[in-house]
Amino acid sequence: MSIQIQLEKFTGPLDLLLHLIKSQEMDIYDIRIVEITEQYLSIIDHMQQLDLDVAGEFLLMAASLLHIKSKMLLPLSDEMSEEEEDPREELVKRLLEYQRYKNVAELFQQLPQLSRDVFVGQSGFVDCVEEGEDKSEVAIGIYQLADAFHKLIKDKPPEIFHEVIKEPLSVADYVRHIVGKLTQEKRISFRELCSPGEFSRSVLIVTFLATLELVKLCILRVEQVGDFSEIWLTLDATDEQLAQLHPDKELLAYG
Amino acid sequence: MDNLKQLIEAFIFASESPLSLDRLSHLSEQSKADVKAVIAQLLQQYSAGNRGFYLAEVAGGYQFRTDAELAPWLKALNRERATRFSRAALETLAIIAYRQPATRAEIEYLRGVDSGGVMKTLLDKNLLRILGKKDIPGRPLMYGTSRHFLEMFGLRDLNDLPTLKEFTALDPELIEAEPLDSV
Amino acid sequence: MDNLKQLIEAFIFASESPLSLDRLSHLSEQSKADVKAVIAQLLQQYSAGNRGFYLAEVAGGYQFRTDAELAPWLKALNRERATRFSRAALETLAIIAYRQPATRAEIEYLRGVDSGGVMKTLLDKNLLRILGKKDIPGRPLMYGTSRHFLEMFGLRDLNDLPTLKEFTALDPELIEAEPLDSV
Repeated sequence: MSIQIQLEKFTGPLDLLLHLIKSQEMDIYDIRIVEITEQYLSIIDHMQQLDLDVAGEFLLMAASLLHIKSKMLLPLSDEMSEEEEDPREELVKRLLEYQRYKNVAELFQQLPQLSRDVFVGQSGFVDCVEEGEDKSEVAIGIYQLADAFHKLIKDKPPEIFHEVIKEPLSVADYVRHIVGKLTQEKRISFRELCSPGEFSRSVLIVTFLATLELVKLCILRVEQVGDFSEIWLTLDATDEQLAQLHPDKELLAYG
Repeated sequence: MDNLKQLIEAFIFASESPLSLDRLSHLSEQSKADVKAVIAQLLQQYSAGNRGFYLAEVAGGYQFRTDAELAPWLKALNRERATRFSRAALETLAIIAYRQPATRAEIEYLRGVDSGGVMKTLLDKNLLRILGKKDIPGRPLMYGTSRHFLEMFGLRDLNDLPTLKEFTALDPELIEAEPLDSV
Repeated sequence: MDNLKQLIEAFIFASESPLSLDRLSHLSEQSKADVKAVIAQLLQQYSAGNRGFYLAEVAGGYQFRTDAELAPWLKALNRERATRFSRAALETLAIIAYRQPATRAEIEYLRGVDSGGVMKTLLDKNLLRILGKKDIPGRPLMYGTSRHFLEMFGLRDLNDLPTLKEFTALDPELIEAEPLDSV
């Protein structure tokens, strides 16, 4: 038989096998496996000699055929022969099933197809098109949803949302913190309160704001002896005043 | 409604896709029985005499369509190109149409060949749809045909698919037991 | 051509725009006089009796049109297309489905355009819901999909949505990198 077979003409290895079976006028239920394997392999070989890409599926089928062939050649053990399966059985089932769908595919090809054989009226000229309608409408399903999302993120660099990460800092907390510290130590320097090496910039800012807040509430006294000298903080409030101090986030109006 | 027949005819004519009885009844605010009677009249009216188009029952609804025999003439009209189906695409459609819900592994086992690309094309053309995930390990996606598939091939519903001769479905256990990667 | 009337009727029906006498004569390969006689018959036929649509002479050609008096009814047809979405609505819904809880800023970052209007429409259609406020400066609203969304897409829960990995597995280019036997 002619080797001039183009693999591209076949939709897959099953399609090629069916062609070989048909052209050899074999009974699909009783495939001459040695013969068909040889032919199949020679076609694949030929393709490879021509340096053509043979798809993995065709090679996979070649391996399956060889496997079946070797099983067929093994002498049947006497006890098992009754129960043992025909090594071809699964392949035959697949071929039969595939053949049915191949026939349906041909039938589909012959059915009158929309926009090829059959046309519908154009609804564009109905006298009632709504104004401002989005014309690029799409039918929607799970696939369309996944597809739309995939297309959107494919074009975008990954995740650069300008999200502001909120640190767990609040001016109110620092007001309490400073008052607590001053209750213990009576007097501390502003530098000590802020010791910049240890705190992040946002901590410094919140500490500063809290200090200003306490000054505004007339609870804190700030003293400085001369320009650029140490700033000293002392509490200037009665215990009663301190007890009433309930710094509230909303009230202080800082985030 | 004075003239229900006129209205139903206009609805079907003006709609982009086939209109079901339910939908027509809802749109016309008339009982399904009344609408059905009118449709029967229309079906008869359009089948009598050589008309340029007829009232077709398709995809669970009604739609005016031209006769397939006029296709050679109508192709000359400047219209969008018809979808051309490759054999691979038709095979894949055939398998999914008859076996839905079908997983990709089932389709590839039956076809003996990778089908991801073909399936994507069919999904893009809205002929397939994803039906959800199958309740088996790995939860693979399940695929089925869409309404547009019925419209494309002029089928009323899936029962309208031609019955397969000597169709004995492959043992589903075989498919489960022999996924592609182990063949 | 045996039945010119049938053919002319089909041409006018299937054409996107009005067809002139010249064009119809050319398409049907018949003389203008013959085509004109047939059109006269069709005009008469469609004007007699209450039809849902009629043959209109418009823009130098012929076209089937619905009666203007039916417009109030037919408007409902356009409004009711429940399963059709604009590209903008689909994109927005997709982002929220996959990204929820999502803020408007995130959606607009991905789409690159203002999405307030689309989001309002989706909220009105009960496909989205507000999940609360995000704990970041400005406390923007967070959006998610609704139960109605799940029903509409036939999903049991959000896990039923295909993951992006599953989705891209259909892409032929990715498949080539991973031959079938190694999957």
